[in-house]
Amino acid sequence: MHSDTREIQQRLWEKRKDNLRRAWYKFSGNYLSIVGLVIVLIVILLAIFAPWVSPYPEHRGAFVDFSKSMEPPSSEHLLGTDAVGRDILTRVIFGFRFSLMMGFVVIGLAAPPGIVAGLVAGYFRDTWVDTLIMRITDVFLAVPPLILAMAITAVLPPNVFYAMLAVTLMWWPWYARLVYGIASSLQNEFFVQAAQVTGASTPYIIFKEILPNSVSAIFTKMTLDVGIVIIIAASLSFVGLGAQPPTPDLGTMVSDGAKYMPDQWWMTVCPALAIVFTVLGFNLLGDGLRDMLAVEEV
Amino acid sequence: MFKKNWFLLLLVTVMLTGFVFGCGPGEYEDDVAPAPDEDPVDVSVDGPVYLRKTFSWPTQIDPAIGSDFSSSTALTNLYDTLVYPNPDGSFVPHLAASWDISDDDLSYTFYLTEGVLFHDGSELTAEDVVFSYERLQAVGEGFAYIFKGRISAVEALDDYTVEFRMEEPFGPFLSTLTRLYIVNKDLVMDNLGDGPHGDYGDYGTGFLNDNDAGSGAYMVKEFDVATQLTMEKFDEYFSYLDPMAPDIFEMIGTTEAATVRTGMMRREVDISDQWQTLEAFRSLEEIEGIDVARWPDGGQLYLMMNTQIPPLDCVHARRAMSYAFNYDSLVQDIYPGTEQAMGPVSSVLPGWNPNVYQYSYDLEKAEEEMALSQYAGQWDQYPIEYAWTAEVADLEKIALMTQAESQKVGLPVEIVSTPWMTMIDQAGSIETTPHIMSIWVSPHYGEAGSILEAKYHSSNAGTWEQTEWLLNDQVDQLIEEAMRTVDREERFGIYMQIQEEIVELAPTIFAYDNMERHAYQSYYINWPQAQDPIPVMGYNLAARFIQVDPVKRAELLGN
Amino acid sequence: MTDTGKLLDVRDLCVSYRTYEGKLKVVDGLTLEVRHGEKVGLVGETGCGKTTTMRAILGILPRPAGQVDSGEIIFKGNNVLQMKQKEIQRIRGVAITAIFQNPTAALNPVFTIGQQLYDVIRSQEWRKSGKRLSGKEVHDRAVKALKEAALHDPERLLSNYPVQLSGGMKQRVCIALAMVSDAELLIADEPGTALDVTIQDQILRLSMFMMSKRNTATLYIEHSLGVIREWMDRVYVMYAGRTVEVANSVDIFRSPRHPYTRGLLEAVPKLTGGGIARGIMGRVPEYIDPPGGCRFHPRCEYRMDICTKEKPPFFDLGDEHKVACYHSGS
Amino acid sequence: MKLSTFILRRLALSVGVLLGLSILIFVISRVVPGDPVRLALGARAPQEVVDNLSAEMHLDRSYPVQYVMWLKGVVQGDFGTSLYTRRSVSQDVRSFLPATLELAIFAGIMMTFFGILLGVLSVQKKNSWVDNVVRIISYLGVVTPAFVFAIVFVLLFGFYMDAFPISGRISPSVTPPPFITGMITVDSLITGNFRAFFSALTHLFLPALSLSMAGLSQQARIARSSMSDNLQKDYILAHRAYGIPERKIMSRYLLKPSLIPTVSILGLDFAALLSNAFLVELVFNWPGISRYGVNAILRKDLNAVAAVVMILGITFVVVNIIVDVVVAYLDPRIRMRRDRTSAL
Repeated sequence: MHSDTREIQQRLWEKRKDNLRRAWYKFSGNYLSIVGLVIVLIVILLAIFAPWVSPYPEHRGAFVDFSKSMEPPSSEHLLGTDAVGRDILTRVIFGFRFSLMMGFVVIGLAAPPGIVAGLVAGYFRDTWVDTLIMRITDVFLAVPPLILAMAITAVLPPNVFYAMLAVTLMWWPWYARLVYGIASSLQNEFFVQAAQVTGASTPYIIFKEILPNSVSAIFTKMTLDVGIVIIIAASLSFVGLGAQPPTPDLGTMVSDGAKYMPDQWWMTVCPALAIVFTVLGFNLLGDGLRDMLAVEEV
Repeated sequence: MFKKNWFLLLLVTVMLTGFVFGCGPGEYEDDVAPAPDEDPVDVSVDGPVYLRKTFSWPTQIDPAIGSDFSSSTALTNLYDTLVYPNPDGSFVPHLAASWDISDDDLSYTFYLTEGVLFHDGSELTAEDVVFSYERLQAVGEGFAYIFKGRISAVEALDDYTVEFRMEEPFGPFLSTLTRLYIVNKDLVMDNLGDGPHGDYGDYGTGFLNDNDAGSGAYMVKEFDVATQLTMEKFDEYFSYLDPMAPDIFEMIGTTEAATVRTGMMRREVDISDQWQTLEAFRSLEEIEGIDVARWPDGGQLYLMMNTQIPPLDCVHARRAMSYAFNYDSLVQDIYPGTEQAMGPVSSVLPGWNPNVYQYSYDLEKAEEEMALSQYAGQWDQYPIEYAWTAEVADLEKIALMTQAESQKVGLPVEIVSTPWMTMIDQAGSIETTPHIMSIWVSPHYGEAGSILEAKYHSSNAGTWEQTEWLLNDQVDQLIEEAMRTVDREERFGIYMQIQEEIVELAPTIFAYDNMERHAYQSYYINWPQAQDPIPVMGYNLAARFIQVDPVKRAELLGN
Repeated sequence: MTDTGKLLDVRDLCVSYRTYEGKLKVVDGLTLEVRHGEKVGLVGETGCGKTTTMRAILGILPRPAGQVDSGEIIFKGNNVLQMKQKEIQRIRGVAITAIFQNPTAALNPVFTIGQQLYDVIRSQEWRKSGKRLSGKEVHDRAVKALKEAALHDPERLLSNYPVQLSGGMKQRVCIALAMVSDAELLIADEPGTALDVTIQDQILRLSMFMMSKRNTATLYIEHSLGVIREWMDRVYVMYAGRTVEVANSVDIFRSPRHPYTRGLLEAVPKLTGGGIARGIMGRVPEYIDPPGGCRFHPRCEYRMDICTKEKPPFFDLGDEHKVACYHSGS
Repeated sequence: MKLSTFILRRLALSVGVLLGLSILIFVISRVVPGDPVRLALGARAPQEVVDNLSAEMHLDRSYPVQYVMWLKGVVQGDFGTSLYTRRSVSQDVRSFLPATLELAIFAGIMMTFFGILLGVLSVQKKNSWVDNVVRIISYLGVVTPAFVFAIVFVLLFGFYMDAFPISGRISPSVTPPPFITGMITVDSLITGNFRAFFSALTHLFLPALSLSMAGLSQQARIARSSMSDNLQKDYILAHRAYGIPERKIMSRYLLKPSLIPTVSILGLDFAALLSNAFLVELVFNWPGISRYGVNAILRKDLNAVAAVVMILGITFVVVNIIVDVVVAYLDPRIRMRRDRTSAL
């Protein structure tokens, strides 16, 4: 008995290891995915170690040096300086912190309620629960997320927390919809029916039978969404609804710098490229994951 | 394969080529006068002469509503007032040919210039003056507050005589008349909408929102909300109208740097707004034929401290802030060419006190004051919230500088970029007013009393012009006394006393005397007010004095 | 070289797929011939390369992954592999046509049956005779083809989309599509497999009946031997991408020689899905790194040393019975 | 299900969604901190003036009553008075919406047309440099925020090349055509004013391009992948086996099913387009409803905010209905089964 279970577990483990190996093989076969992974890692590491790797860490906060303002890129300031003499490279590196935090927190907050809503609606497909939940998500999806997020951000006090809250409010329906699609198709599968027949509780079926089958789709979407949320956050900042100065925020830097075009182009172009770089990383990574996990719904 | 699609591709290519050729990038020759896009800029000297200036919107052209810079500019061009200000702060007769003042200073009788025509051809009479005043008070916005509670009655004695009766003597009354724009009563009455004013309905606010009913040198041709106000010359204007004054005066509702810059380069914008960054003005000045006009506008940048909340309810804390502010860097790095303000009144404003104490950048003194404060040693518990207008890039520099300097002496400042409308909202109550708000305030009429009353009299607390919430009885009494004093010298004496009092209380960091900057096409524009500015907001852009030479403009464009 | 008796002659065909895992040699040395009017069966387990063979012959291997590495496919004396795309197109549909395994996938979901059928009829006729048919003629032929395929109410059917039909009906439509061409060679790839068991049989009978009636040469691909016995002249048995045995349909049942053929015959009821593991885990390594020598040797009870080392040649047993096995051949 | 039934069903669902949306918007616009009327009138306005305006805007009533009155107004096209422009919001919307519609339509056309064209080219020249260029463009398009495109285009085409105007809808020196539809390109064509037309067209180009980049990339990407997926489908192989000419297969049997995913994604792309209009209109100083909306948001002009969001919501829902109908027309599989996954 015991040796049997152990053997089965052993085999399962091997199989899982093999799956992982195969997945990695598939993933690494596409060099773009590797590029994405590398970019994401670079950005995350830069964000974490910003105080140590940025050339002028004190420039992240309350600092002015008008004698050095608006210098073009040079060996001293690789990406130049801004209107009050702060090093743009430093601020871009610290800006990653805000972007990443925004991305991770929003997805982290939006995914769970969206997933639960989608699972429940999908499991109770064609009942009033389904109708209620999915119609609510429809309402949220009826307006482009950035617009509603802007409206919400504007009526709330101007700080990062509320900006994140606004985007989160706009984001959960997408997860609800994704998971709903998967859950409602799984709801008729034999293993779910088998679980129903054996008397498993509804939460058990939803979370132990259906959820694990949605994980790869959810995970892929989360990765791709981090990039999109970073864009949305940057857009909010661009309009003036983002982080408060002196906190370095890429979107705000772009919009501030835009006032000095075209002569001081680096003030706007460098942070803009930093946004593109970050989002590109998450997108390439997400695409790689999608191929690897063979997810189609996302 | 794909035969159809190839055809489409061909079509697209043709379209794109059309675009590129249509725009003729190749014609670009030099920085000075770049070839414009496909519409060659009108180089002909025939046709109407334009004057185009950029502004920050909203422009409200109802004289009972508008009060900011762009509104004042529009109103000055569309409407007339009883008196007209001079550069030195005195007045000349305008709609009023002359006036008498009763001995008790409680009654002013104005004798109107005869034959003044409104834009619809009807004549301006005393009835219109009475109506304009009553309308301003009933609608209650804009400049209405200036007169509120001071005038008991306005009466037309005959067609050309009108009497203003005061509740009590009102010293700067003649100055304030530069803000009483006379509207065409009959025209307004013909265009009443529904509203809360009984027989007067909406008092014509709906109509006057995008039409004018004035007698000014210009009249509304087209009003495109948030985009553009087009005014055309009124040939039957009763007063001086320069023969070279523009036929069309366009106020363009944008302050966007790139727009202004390309517009100026293409000579499609003749005068820029004042909200450009210093750098932008510098590069504009480098363009051939463009100069930057600078003049003190009688206002200041005030860093207003909420005197009702800790720690700034302590005068020592406020003085510490005043010493910790780097005035030197401000006037050298951020606003070169300006000067540190001396006291609450701008040095160009009649009634300014040249002898008040001037705070300087002195961190040691700041620390001394901090030690005297009841909050000494516990500054960390009282973070100071500093709000600046999100729309203005330069204010962020000042906010960052304040934050960095205060940090040096241990005053924790948190800066918050705040949209203008939010700032107005926040100013509404003591609780919501941040510790510091940096705001430019300009006088509404040309004397120190305008600023002093708006900024420090309790009745104005809670407006965006006074977020200090000074609420000081002694100051209130002094201001009221000054307002009652009709004799100019005597009144100015009280103004000076008030200024000393206020410097002592240090409710505000008096940053610098504001310079209004406008880049303008000096090669083909003669702008007399830029040389000899009038210290009343809006009057320097009375287009009837500005000369535009289309020949010279064509010269610049045609190389 | 060319034998006029042979309509299709496939020699030593090797086809591989390039995938993330590497190169899959799905067909590895397949030899097969079909003569005029002859009905030939190609039997093997699911996944042994039958469908790939069919696609290679039709020149419709999925590009760019699928690739013919070596060998010849000679159709009416011309090597299909050396033909230009245009020439292949000319024979496709006119000379060779096909019925696919899964009728749902084989019908374009966004066009009506009529649209698809009309287009086929038109392009057939245009290529055969250069004539443009009138709408009426096309319609009549389409109705006729559907009737022949035992479909009721063809008029209504023509305006239906595939999604509105049942699986059996769709396969009948496919048969009709294949039949309108009067091709010399029809390749049928397990036309019944994707269908219900009861319908399977009807479809089989229908397709067989139509083929016999027209005397079209047929290459009938099946995993089930039962079908073969009844209708086929000759049978090729395929294992892991190779032909292992060929004989007429009488001999193959009476005296199967290859151990795999014997296994197949013994295991008739549990053929599908048995044998070679269908799961990803089992099948893939087999094609990336197939067993050396005879590919069947790991499962063969008569395995000899030589089987693991060298690929067995065909041993001619006479009467067109050939087997690729050291054990039974020598 | 017949196409007409499908459309009716779809409309019914949309009405429900719009009702929900109106509640959502109402809630958002009424949680504004501070007194919007006082804010608009300034601290010096007498209390009775404030009260009058509050009453006029029904702000003194209970929330449900306010909602019903507001909704009544909305249905009649009356969104109340803008606190910022002092005009009725519907009047503002009428003057600003055409500019945005013009921009969005132009961008939408560019997006669909160039997107699908690039996708088709890419599949046709698979793995060639054309394909690679398209793939790079489509990647950049997806990861680059619209305002970055806008800024880069302004720098490149506006400042350095001076090839396109970068602000406004028409040159100040050109007399705009009279207001007929409000879309300058259309109006100038109607009145035969070609100078105005070309001026408007060049002004339209950069903003529309910035606006369309995201959707364009998405379209190219989807078109490319769905076409190359479908190329492997059995039915394409079957069409080949039945001898249908390759050209016909490509232009008919491959294109139509491949267009379904591109068309279905159009709805989402249009959403991106509407959102991005907020940023692009700011950069290009485009006097459209989005710039109006941003200003309204920043100024807490709640009637205007509600109107803008509601109108964009309605636009979006309408576009989605059209998209769904087109998809249903293209894809009988959708038409034949009950639409149940979403009302969008």
